[in-house]
Formats: sequence, structure tokens, C-alpha cells
Amino acid sequence: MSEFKTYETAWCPGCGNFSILNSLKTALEELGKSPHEVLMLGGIGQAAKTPQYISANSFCGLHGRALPAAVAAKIANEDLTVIVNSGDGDSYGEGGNHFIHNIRRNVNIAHFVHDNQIYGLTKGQASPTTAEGHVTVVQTEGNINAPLNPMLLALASGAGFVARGFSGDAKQLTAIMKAAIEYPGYAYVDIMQPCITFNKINTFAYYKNAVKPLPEDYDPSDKLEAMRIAMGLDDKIPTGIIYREDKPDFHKKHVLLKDGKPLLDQERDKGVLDNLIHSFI
Amino acid sequence: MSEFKTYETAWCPGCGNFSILNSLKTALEELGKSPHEVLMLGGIGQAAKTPQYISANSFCGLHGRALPAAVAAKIANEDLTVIVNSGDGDSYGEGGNHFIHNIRRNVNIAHFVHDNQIYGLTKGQASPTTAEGHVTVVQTEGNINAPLNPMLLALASGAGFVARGFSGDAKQLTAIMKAAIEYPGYAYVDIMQPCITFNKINTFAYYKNAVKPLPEDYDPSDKLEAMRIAMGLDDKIPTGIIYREDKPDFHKKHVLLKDGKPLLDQERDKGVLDNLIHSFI
Amino acid sequence: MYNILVGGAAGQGIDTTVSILEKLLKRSGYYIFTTRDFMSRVRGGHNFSLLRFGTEEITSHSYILDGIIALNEETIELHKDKLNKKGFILCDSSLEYSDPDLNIIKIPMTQIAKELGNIRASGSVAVGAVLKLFGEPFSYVEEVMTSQMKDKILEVNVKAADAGYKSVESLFEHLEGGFSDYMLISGSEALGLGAVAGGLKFYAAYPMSPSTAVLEYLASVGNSAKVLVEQAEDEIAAVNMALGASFAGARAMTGTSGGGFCLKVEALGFSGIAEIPLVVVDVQRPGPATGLPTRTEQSDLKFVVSASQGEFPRMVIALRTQEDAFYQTARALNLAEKYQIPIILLSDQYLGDTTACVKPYDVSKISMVNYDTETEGDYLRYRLTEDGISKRLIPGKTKHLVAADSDEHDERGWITESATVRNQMVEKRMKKLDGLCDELLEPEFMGAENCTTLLLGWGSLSGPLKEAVQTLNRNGGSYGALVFGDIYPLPQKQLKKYTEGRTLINVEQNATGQLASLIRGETGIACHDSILKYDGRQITGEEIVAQLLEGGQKS
Amino acid sequence: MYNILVGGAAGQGIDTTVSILEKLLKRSGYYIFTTRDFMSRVRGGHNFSLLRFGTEEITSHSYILDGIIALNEETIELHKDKLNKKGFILCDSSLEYSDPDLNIIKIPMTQIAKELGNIRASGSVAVGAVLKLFGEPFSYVEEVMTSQMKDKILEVNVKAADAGYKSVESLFEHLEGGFSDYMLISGSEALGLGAVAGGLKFYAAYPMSPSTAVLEYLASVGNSAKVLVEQAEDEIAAVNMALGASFAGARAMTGTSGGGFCLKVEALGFSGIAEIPLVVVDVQRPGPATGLPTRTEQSDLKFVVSASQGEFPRMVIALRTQEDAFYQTARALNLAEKYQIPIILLSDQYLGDTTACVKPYDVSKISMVNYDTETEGDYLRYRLTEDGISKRLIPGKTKHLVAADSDEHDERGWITESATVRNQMVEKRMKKLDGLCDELLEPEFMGAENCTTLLLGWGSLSGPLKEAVQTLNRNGGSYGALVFGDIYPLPQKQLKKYTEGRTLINVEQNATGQLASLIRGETGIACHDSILKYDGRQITGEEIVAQLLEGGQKS
Ligand SMILES: Cc1ncc(C[n+]2csc(CCOP(=O)(O)OP(=O)(O)O)c2C)c(N)n1
Ligand SMILES: Cc1ncc(C[n+]2csc(CCOP(=O)(O)OP(=O)(O)O)c2C)c(N)n1
Ligand code: SF4
Ligand code: SF4
Ligand SMILES: [Mg+2]
Ligand SMILES: [Mg+2]
Repeated sequence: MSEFKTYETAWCPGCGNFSILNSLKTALEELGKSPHEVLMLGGIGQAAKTPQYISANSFCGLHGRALPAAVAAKIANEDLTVIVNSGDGDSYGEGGNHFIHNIRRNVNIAHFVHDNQIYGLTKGQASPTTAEGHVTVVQTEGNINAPLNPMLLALASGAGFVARGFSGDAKQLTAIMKAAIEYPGYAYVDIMQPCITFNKINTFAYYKNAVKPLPEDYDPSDKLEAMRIAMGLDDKIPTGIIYREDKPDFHKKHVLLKDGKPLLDQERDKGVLDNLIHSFI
Repeated sequence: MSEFKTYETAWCPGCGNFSILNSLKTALEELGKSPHEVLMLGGIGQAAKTPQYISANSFCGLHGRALPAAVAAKIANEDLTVIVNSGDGDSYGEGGNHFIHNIRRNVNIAHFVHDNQIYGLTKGQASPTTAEGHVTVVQTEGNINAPLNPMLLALASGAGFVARGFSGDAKQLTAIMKAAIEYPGYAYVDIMQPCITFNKINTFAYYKNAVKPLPEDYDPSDKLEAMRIAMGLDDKIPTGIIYREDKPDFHKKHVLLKDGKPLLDQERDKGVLDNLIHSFI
Repeated sequence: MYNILVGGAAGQGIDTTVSILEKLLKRSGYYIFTTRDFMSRVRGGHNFSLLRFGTEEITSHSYILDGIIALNEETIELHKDKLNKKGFILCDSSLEYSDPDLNIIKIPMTQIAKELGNIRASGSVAVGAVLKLFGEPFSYVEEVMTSQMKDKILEVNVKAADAGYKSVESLFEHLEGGFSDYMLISGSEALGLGAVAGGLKFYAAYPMSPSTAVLEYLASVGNSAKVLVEQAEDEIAAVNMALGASFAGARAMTGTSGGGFCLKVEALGFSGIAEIPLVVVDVQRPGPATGLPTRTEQSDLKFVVSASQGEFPRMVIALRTQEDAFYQTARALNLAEKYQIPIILLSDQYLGDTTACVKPYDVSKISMVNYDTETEGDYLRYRLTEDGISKRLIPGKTKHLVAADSDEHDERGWITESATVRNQMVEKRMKKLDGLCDELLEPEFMGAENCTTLLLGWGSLSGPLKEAVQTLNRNGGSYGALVFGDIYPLPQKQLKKYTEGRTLINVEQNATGQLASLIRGETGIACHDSILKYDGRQITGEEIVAQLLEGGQKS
Repeated sequence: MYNILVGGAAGQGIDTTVSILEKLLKRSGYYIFTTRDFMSRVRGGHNFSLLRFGTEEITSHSYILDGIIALNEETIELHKDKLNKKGFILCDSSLEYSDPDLNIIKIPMTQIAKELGNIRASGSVAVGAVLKLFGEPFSYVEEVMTSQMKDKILEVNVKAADAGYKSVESLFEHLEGGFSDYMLISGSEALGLGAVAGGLKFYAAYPMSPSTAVLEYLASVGNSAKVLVEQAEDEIAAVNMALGASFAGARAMTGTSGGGFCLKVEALGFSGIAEIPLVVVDVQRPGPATGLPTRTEQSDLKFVVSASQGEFPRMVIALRTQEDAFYQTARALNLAEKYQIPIILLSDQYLGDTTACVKPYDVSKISMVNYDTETEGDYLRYRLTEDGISKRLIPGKTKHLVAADSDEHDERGWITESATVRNQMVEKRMKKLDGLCDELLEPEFMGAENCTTLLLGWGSLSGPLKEAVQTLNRNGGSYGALVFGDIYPLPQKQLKKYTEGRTLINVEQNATGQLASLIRGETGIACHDSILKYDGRQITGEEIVAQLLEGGQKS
């Protein structure tokens, strides 16, 4: 069996990131992946250190910029299983533009956002998902900006796989992750994760009490219903795969990739360069 | 009566921008604004030149960055009527992150996006709203990225005023603009605008045939219905105010601004500085 | 040598007319050099192209004209003073302009085109007329037009050219040149083609004048050349896509102009510390900020040599000519791979949009370097080595695991806070410069070996400087010029050899003399005087000569 | 003078312990200088603070210790070699570490705290013990703790300190200093406070270590100081918000560290061409890219002096001390307004996070400059003037219309493509440098006027250099130092005066000697040798001395 080791981490003992890392390892192992086939990417942040803590190829890039690197790596070599793990600040704040536009691109990667509703690594400022009224070192009077609804944003931007997990529900999270990794396109999962050090509002107990898995018979193919659910009109936060749609991914639509040969292995036809040069004569 | 002159423009004769500019002038005049009370901002692009072509205070900033400058100008001086005119590339491409986050901020400005579904000034590359399959100088096989649905994106991001206009329907557009300028919060209008030079798909005739004003009795306060409409499931493109919600804007929520005194006119209490210095002793 | 100007408003078809004319003239043997001067607008305003052609190499544009093809009256007003005594003005009969001192040739272009059933063919009437005016045969028209336009409009355009040809008498005689087998290519196309030759697999960019020409060229050949060209949502995405692709094994490049370069600066340092090969093209235009979007300047040099926080090895290559643009781009991609560093290619609007004749590129001159494919035993991505270069494996192409990190890291690529490892890694990275410095290309020397005055320049001023030095020396001057291509790290051998005891004058297309300042900072050598131009229009060889002879240059 | 180290893992409360201790010691008259060395993690790892206190000004940290307060064993292992002969180690009784050669004082801190009912009060036990060890009175404990903690935990902490106080015997004697009326402030707080004093109304930033301290300080005083502090969605938004606010009349600043600065580069040029006052703070940390996020370096100098495409006037001020941080920030905001230019303040983690004593700031020393309020007749925002400065009116505060444009523009602020206007505008903007150069502050000279060796440094190396020069000269050396605050444009008078005929050694916290290279590029003056450190830890005065005496520095 393939094995994904965990290395020593720099996370706080008790941090929700540990369970997310565990679920990820289990998911990869259950999918029968080998470490060298997998490329893990992150930006900068506590969550974004995940690629350093698991035995796989790793790419810890710039804050907010994991997605463009990830989709391009997948474009370069579709044989890689490409997974991004990053924080809510990284993914929705600094990286917000890449989030909405890579949904449009629909490259076959999985994106796991460790959403602790706070900036962890920089020690406790509001993130885009921090609740209104939440007092921090910077938001001294309580956050006055309406929190982003990432589920709704992803749906509105046209994502084909939209799910929500909770670090405290390993079984469900592992199942979601497996489905996301196997989904042929951009698969997005927002994972609620307690930050025990800097978020004293959205604690483990808070999430534990707030979440409710979607019913077994929930039909994730109805977009309008998914948006209704994502709007959060119900009193519990639904977890599970909220929306799933089958549609061609970037590779299937791109003339250079649709034949299935990885870009980096494609040889240029002989004479092409001469022809190009000749076209200027 | 106040008067908003038009200066000589560098737009192509026949461009949809002219009608938008006209509607804007009419709206401002009908609202009784004086040029010096109005601050017009744009990024870079054909649409973004609008502030140069009307007699008002003007700020033509960086490509994609009109919104942050605009909201900060309004924060600095709420007596200004602040309006952003910019293109689809400027607003949703380069400026996408500012778009979603300024919706969260909800500062009282109006944002008019001249959406010609193309990059005009740079001569015809796909913009975020360019249709799938549209062939351009860069998208030589036709655009394969799913176009952004800006109405839905704005709604999902929590905008309180979401409308769509068409440059060819001056009457409706003027009315929408007036409502947007008067709306106390971030008011967003996507305006369909033919680019006669670089977009041969979404022509005046195309839009003319595609649009359909929302029914008179349409209730813009139902968000789920607004999202359904914005999803574009109906065969016509609805125009008008799709969603409108009354909620406190940034100024009402901010402890320094809620009393209504413009920030730039606020005097610091005497002795504050001494106290601050003293707090370190 | 002849020189004609084609001018009018944006949208009047100057580009098409010029592009057919230059191809026809090359076909008939001429050396071609065509520059483009246009405004940042799509319709209206005033644009023009200068088409210079002759029987020897031409390296600069010139404002001394043999003819003006005026698509509107403004063109005549603006440019008539530049006409030679023998010079003509060709325009449509509908223009009311008249001046007994000028040789104005009016032909009913629009009317002819209208009669032929396609008003847009009026440019072809002008093409035909120009051919005749310069004593050219009509024979290549059909061949060249076939390669330039869609079948259905071919016939009417050929007819229009024929009508134009018949409507005037010859004024100049045909000169016999040997350049019909040369390429005719713009700097930006040459850059794109060089990238293809250098093994490019992935190009990501966001449109920005004047760099868009590179994006569009690559997009046009991507399918056949197997280069995936992706338009990014912004420049930050573009450069981070290039890094992701490069890390994953697809040779990658990104391109932009000043403002877009700003947004890529953070990623330069990431390429530096994570040792991911990256080539970034900056096609310069006048700044600051939006500046003059469609014009030219050389004012990003100091910016790009030190852009990004912290310190890491990098290389900056200034492209001088349509030849450089090809070979140096190919070389840059391979050096980036070899040293695992970011390389910046500096072009500018002048070079990028100017078409010139060049000898067909010889692909065998390019030395290709590839990433490593496998390694025995333990693999350390950032292994400390003698020359600072560690084996670069590609993730998924080996059983070993490959890491990249923008934090300081150890040999495995894992985050470290160790002071010792930090020092080792800084030194490892900087050591790569030793190897790189050994293979720097010295600046090109042109002119008289024993000159008394040495002009210093870089990049696209190469051509105007070459013409200036030739003119000056032909008239008894004692001038030389050193023109930098590789510019950072700064090659110093020629500099030390040629500057000694000479009057040094830097000639630059900027306001502060950035090359002079770089040279002084790196070598202590100070220039005595400078010729600086920063109005967005490239200086000509003739202007350099005039400024030197009048001694009016600023110091 | 005494020097103690408080060390342990992140999350063990080092900061609180040190911050109470330093306030107590200052209250009792000492001059305080506390530096912080910590890792980029929230829990675990190894962090420490160095608290130096004495009866005279202290300008550098030191690794020669009188005591170690060890919150874990690792701290002892890592630092015991730095102890003086008389030095002690204070730790919890639960630590098993023992070494007969060391004076290890174990007290049951955790147990005492537990017994008092609050395990987190164990740090206060240590505080009490340290006070006693240094022969300090207990009397200020309650007063200082009241200002530092919430009421409900006050009592238990005072009791804990008391228990600690009683658990040890004095080892050192109290020294009588005169600094109890001084401020004790960190560089980043001083910067924030200076901004308030300089008229700041709007601060926008995105969190990034180590600049976050400025953001957090300003956020904490924003309500009373009437400064609106906005956390932006990214750094690009932050700087463009600052520009929007500044244009609209609210004095504005934005702050960040290296990577975030990259994202603000494009806006610098916009500030330059549109002449919108802007102050950008860069609290440097080791690069490239993410580098070592919580450590220190001076490696952004060359980057910031030429960041952004094109050419425009700018000023760069390096902050040297907690005094500079206040006055120069206030000055920067006013100079930015006066010259309508971007000004960059360079701080670094060392300065930003170090707390030191300073004489209470004197607000009357700040000269305030305001924008213009009205003008007669026609208003031209970019009117060509003698000194390049045009009247800046605020939109809405006048009947005139005010324009800003990132494109090249005419006097009204409208887009232009005219070569003449372009030249005028470039020259107008650059002319502002003349005025600015006239009011540059020369570098501070320290040491012997007739020295033979001159050390050159900038920014936060000021303190360590000062100590080094004093030590060297005290021991018969002949050293001087020139330390730059205003650094770009480079003030040259002192430089010319002091460099002549002396051995020049640049001392910098970077790998390439950026100041030396800047000086050479601007003046031709070359350094003979250099001391460079780039492991993320600031060099001490003592290390500079040692390197100079051993002559082991790199050249
Ligand atoms: C360009 C840039 N800006 C800012 C930072 C500082 N920074 C590092 S991580 C981070 C935010 C972390 O928050 P999040 O993404 O939610 O991750 P978490 O630590 O909470 O897991 C920030 C602002 C940076 N490294 N680079
Ligand atoms: C940083 C930066 N990137 C790119 C550009 C080039 N640019 C100018 S306008 C524009 C897009 C214009 O498209 P849009 O916003 O839709 O406006 P339109 O011209 O269609 O009205 C681009 C890419 C720029 N000026 N700055
Ligand atoms: S700070 Fe929060 S997110 Fe970061 S490791 Fe600690 S608990 Fe986890
Ligand atoms: S290019 Fe298109 S958008 Fe621009 S002015 Fe012309 S018609 Fe209008
Ligand atoms: Mg987070
Ligand atoms: Mg557009």
C-alpha cells in the first residue's frame, strides 16, 4: 500500500489542521495514490504549510498564489494528481481573483480551503470569512465587513464541484476529499477548521454544534437548490457535497491537451520551426 | 441648472460608450448634482476614460484598481458623490478581487461597468465575460473558459444593489443610474455595451434582440428569485434593477464615520497626541 | 536608400498598406526597416509608419522623407517639412490640400476602390502607385497579396493595385538589392519565434501594449508549435502560472510591459529562492504608471535589475535587434534552465513593433539545456554543490519527491530557521553567478577601434547608434559605440578595454541615464556627457549625429 | 549595564514576561533596550528576548549575558555558553537540567502559580525573582502590572511576583539611572505614533510580518487619534486606497513588508505621475520571497530606490532608531504633501520589534505642510512652475475641478500624446528633486572626527555601529561611522567630507552591500571592505568590533 507520512509540524497542538491532514492522507491512501504521483501546493499561512507535512511532491508558493501555479502544473503534466491546501485568507483574500477565475478555467485539481475564519500565521486578524462583529487586534470595534459566503461565491462563479467539510468529522471529510480528487475538473471544498489560538468565537464546540450533514437523499445536481442551501437560510451549516455537475474540464476543451498526452511530453513535429521561420521570408 | 459637459473623446464613432456617457450626464443633471461635487473614477481601458470626458473631478488610476481608490475617496470625504466607470476587463479581470471585497465593504458609491465582453483598448482579447467559443487574436480556437456571470457573482458576494442596463436603452439606463447613485451603499450596474470594432458577436443588434426589461411588477427584494433571474435560465437577458436590499453602509457602521462628519474635516481632540506619547512613559 | 511615410488616422488601414508594401519591396530585393508610431486609441488621432528600404542593411528610422502617403490632410500638415527636395506626396483626389511648392500626386483611390466594388481596397491603389513611383515591377503583387489576404478580396485588391500602378509615372529608379531571401520580422515576432526555438512549452500573459504582440504571435503559432498559450486573469496569475508549469517540467515564459511587470516582481524572488527557471519579458513603454502606452522608452533598466525584495541571482538581457530577439530569447530560456534562475528580457516598443530584414535564423546555433531526469541514491533538491547548481528533477517523472518553497529551506526544500543553513543557501544561490558571469556576452563594439569618443548604449538604441557612428566616421569623425545586450550582471571586459582615456557619452531613451548609473555603480566608470530622449519617440541615427556635432547634449 | 535573556517556546509567554520586566526596570530608572528573536510559528520552536538595561544609553543588543530566564531546557542548551562568569540561569524546578559549572537557580514557578490558582501567572513568579536578583525594589510591581493586565488577573500576578521575589537572594546591585521619565517604545509603535503626529488620517494595510505591528498599533489608537485604519483585501488594494484617500484630502499611508511591497510597486509610479502624496512603509525582513518572515535584514534598499517602471521623483528614508521612527515618519508625511511625491520609509524587524528608551517626543519639532485650499482664476492641477510644484486642491473642497491621471497628461490633467508636453511634464516632475535635495538630512557622523577608518551604514545598524565605534575608540582605535537616514536621493556632503583619504568599510545587514553599491553609483566613491550579515539576525556592536579587529571581514 502506498504511504503518505506526516513530518514534524509547526502547528499548535490541538489545531484543526491536524485532522485535515489526516483525512487527506487517508483519502490519498484509499485512492491508491503513490506519493510521487501527487503534487501538493499551498500559498503562505498555517494551512498552506500542509504540503510540507506530507510525503508528496510539494510546492509552497507565494501568499494567495497557489491556484495559478497549481492549474499550470496540471496543464504541464496531467499525470500528476494536483491538490491545493490553503487558508481562507490565502484563498479568498489575497488570492480571491484567482479563485473566481480558476473556477472558470475548470482545470482538474482539488482545492481544500482550511477555513478557520481568521488569519492564523499572522496572529489573528480578520479574514474574508470572519463573522461580522468579531473583535480582533485590527478590527478593534468588531469586524464591520460582511463575511464572504464562499459556497455561494463558488457556485455563482460556476464551480462544478462545491462541498463543505468540518475538520471534526473525519469520516465525512475523507469521503468528500476522495470525491473531490476524483472529480474531473476543479473541485472545491471549504473545510471549517478551529484555530484554537486566535479564533475564540468559531471554536471546535461552535462548529460541532453548528454543522449538519446534508440529508442522504440530497440531490447535488440542482444548482438553484444548492444556492438556496449555500445562502445559509437554514439554522445549521450544511456539510457535504452541495453541488456537483459533470462538464468538460480544461484539458478536454483545449486543442493541445484533449488527446491526453501530457504537455511536457509533447514533441514538436519535425519541420515546424523551419516552417515558422520560412513564413517570414 | 448644473451642467456636465462632454469633452472630445478618443472613442470610435458609433461606440456604445457614447450613450452610456450621455445617460450618465442626464442622470447627474436630473439629480441636481454640480460638477465639483462629483468624483468620477476609472481604471484603464476605453470605458475607464469616461472620467476624462465629463466635467467633474476625475481620477483615472491604474488598470483594475479604480474601486479601492473610489471607496477610500468616499471614506475620506463622504460629501463627494463617487462614481466608478470602468470596463469588464478592468472590473472583473484585473480588478476581480476588489470587486468581491468591496461588495463586502459596502461603501456608498456607484459602480458602472461598461461590459462590452471584450478588451477594447488592447484591441480585442477575451475578457472575463466573453462568450465561450468566441474567437479572438489570442483565443484562436475560441474562448474555452466559461464566462463569468457578473450579476450572479455580485449577488453571491452580497451586493445590496444589483442592476443591468443596456447602452441602447437610454431611458432605462438613466433611471437605473439615478437609482444607483442615490442608493446608500455600493450600487453596481453592469451595462451591456457594443464594441463596434472588436466584438463582432455581441453587436448592437445582438443586444437589442437579447435584452428584455424586467416586468413592472418585479420584486427586487427577493434574493433567491434575483439569483434565479441572474442565472439566465430564461431566454432573454433581463435588464433593470435585479436586486435591492436596504442595509447599513460602511459609513453607518464605522465608529469614526457614523456621526456624519467627513473624515478629512475631523479634528483630533486636543491632548490626544500628548496622551498617546505619555502612554509609553 | 528610400524612405516613405504612410500616415493617417487610427482605423484608416495604415498597417495593412504598409505591411503589403514592405513585403513587395523586400520581394524585389530591398532591405526593409519599418517603424510604427501610433497613439493609444482605436480610431482617429494621428498614426504613421516609416518605411525605409535600400540595398544595404538599415538599422534606424529617419525623418528625411522621399515620399508621403497621406491618408488625410493632417498627415501632410504634420510631415511635409520632412520631405526631400525630390519628395512626393501621394493622396486621394478628394483631399483639398494644395501647395505649389510640393509635388502632390492626387489619385482617386477611394473612387477607384468604390468602382471596383470594395471601398477598403483603396489602400491597394496606393500600394500600386508607390510601386510605380519607385520604378518597381508589378509582378510580385499577386503573390504577396495572396499571402496577406483572404481569397475573396484578393482579386479586387490586385485590380486596385493595378489601377494605382497605372495612374502615376515613375519618379525614382529601382535599386537592385540582395535581400529577397531574408526574413522580414518584427522584434516581438522574433522574440516569440526565439522562444519557440528555445523550447518553450507554456506562455501565460495578460494583454498589455506593447507586449501584446508577443502574446498574439505565440497564440497564432501555439497549435503547430505545441506551445500552450494561456491568457491569465491578471499578471500575477500569469507569472505564477509560468512558475507552476516550469516546476512541473514545461519550459515557461511570461511577458508584459512596465505596469504588468510590477505585478510580477514578487514572483521573481520566488523563482530566485525556489530556483525555478523563469523567463519574464518586459517590452518597455514610457512610464511612470500608464504613461504613454503605445510609445517607446528604455526606462525600466534600474527597476528590473533590482526588482523584488531580498537578494538572489538573476540575469537581464536587453534585446538590440530582430536578430538578438530570436537568439537571445532562445538562449535566455536555456540559461534560465541551466542556472535555475529568473531571467528578464528587456525589449521595447521600438524594437517590438519595428519590422526589419534579417538573415534566416539558424536553429543549430542554439544550445539546448534540459532538466535532469533521474538521480541515484538520495535526492536533495537543493543539494549544496560547488557551482551552486543542484539537480532539478521533475515531479512525477521520478520516484523521488521534489519540493519548492518560497521560505528559506534546507537541502530537501523544507522550511528552516537555522542561521547556518540560511547562510549556506544564500551563498549557494549567489555562487551561480560565477558560472553565469563566465558566459556573459560582451557588448558589441561598433566604429573605429582607435576612436576618441565612445558612445554607450543598450538594447534597441543599437540600430540608431550604429547608423550614427557610421555617418560620423564617414565624415571624418572618430567615434565608437559599445552597445549592451547582456546587461546584468554587467559584462566588464570590453568596458574596461574601450573606456580608458576616451570621452564617454551615454545615449539612452530615458531621462536619468540609467545605463550610465548602472555602469558607475558596478565599475566606477563615469560618463562625461549624455544624450537622453524621453518623449516616447525613438531617437534616430541622424538625431544622434546632429546632437553630437552641435554638442548640445545634456550632461 | 546588565543583559538578560528570556527564552522558551512560542506560546510560553516570553513576550508578557519581558514586557512587564522592561517596564519595571525602566520605572526604577534604567535605560532599556530589548530585542526579540522569534520563529515564524505560533507554538513551539525556540524564541527569545534580550533585555539589556543600564544607566546610560544602550544602542545595541549583546550576546554576553548576565542571566538567562529559561522557560525550557532547550533555552539553557542553546544559550548557556553566552553567560558571564557571574551569570545565572533561572528556571522552573521541574526542569531536570543540571550542570555544576553553572549557577542554576530553580524555583517552583509553575507550582506557585498553580497554588495561587492561575497557572499562567508563572511568568510573574519569574519577574519577581529577577527583580530580586538585580537588587530592585518590589514597590513598582503593582503599578506596572495594573497598566499591563486585566483587573481580574492582577491580584494573582502580583502575588506570584511576590512569591518569586521572596524565593531568591540578590546577586547584582541596583544601579541608579535617570530614565524613568523616558518613553519605552518599539520602532513600529514609534512609527505609528509619528504618523499620527504627522497628521495621518487614513491607513490601509494587509497584515504581513513584521509590518503588522504598525497596523496593530494604529488600529489600537485609531478611534482616539481619528485615524481610520482599514485592513485591505490585499496589498494592491491597500496602496490604491491610500492614493484614493490622499487624493480626496485625507493624509494617507500604507505599510507592509517585502512581498507586500512588491504588490504596491505599480502604485508608486502612479503616485509619481499623478503627483498624489503617498507614504509607503516597508518593514524589511529577509528575502527573497517569503524568506525568513519574522527575522531581520536590510536587503530592500536597491529594490525600493528604483521600484516601478519609468522615472519619477521619490524619496527613501531609512529609519535608524526609535527616535527617527517618530520624527522621520511625521516628516515623511509632510514632505510627501509638500512635493506631492511618494516617500518610502524603510524600517526592519530589528528596529520595529525592539523597544528602547527615548526622550518623550516633542511634537513642536514637526513642521506641518497642508494642501492648498483655494486658488484664484483658472485652475490647472499640473501647472508648470519654477520648482515643479503645482497647487494641489482637494476635489469637492473647491469649485474648481481636480484631475488625476496615470497616463501622461497636460496641465489640466488630461491625457496627452504630445512630445512637447511629455517633455515638459517629465522635467516638471523631476525638478521637484532640486527642492527636495536642498532639504535632505545628512547622515549622522559618530566617532572620531580625525578617524582613519570610516564605517558606512544605514537604518537600524545605527545602534550597533554606535556601540562598536565607541568600544573601538575607547580601546585606542581611530574609527568613525556615517549612518544614513535620508538615503535616496543620497545626501553627499558629509560623504565627500568624511570619505576622503580614509579606509571605507560598509557594514550592512545583507549579502551584496547595497549601500556601498548605491554610494558608488551616485558618487563614484568605492568602499574598500565590507562587513555583511544575512542570516536574519542583527549584528551586535560587539560582533562588529570583533570582525574589525580580526580583520576577517569580506571584501
Ligand atoms: C504578499 C504577502 N502578504 C502578506 C503575507 C503575510 N501572510 C502570511 S500568511 C497570511 C494569512 C494567513 O491566513 P490564512 O490564509 O487564513 O491561513 P491560516 O494561517 O489561517 O491557516 C498573511 C497575511 C505574505 N506572506 N505575503
Ligand atoms: C497592469 C496593467 N495590465 C494591463 C494593462 C493593459 N490594459 C489596458 S486596458 C486593458 C483592458 C481593457 O478592457 P476593458 O476593461 O474591458 O475596457 P474596454 O477597453 O473594453 O472598455 C488592458 C488589459 C494595463 N494598462 N495595466
Ligand atoms: S495559530 Fe491557529 S491555525 Fe495556526 S497552528 Fe495554531 S491553532 Fe492552528
Ligand atoms: S474599440 Fe470598441 S470599446 Fe473601444 S472605443 Fe472602439 S468601439 Fe468603443
Ligand atoms: Mg485562516
Ligand atoms: Mg471591455
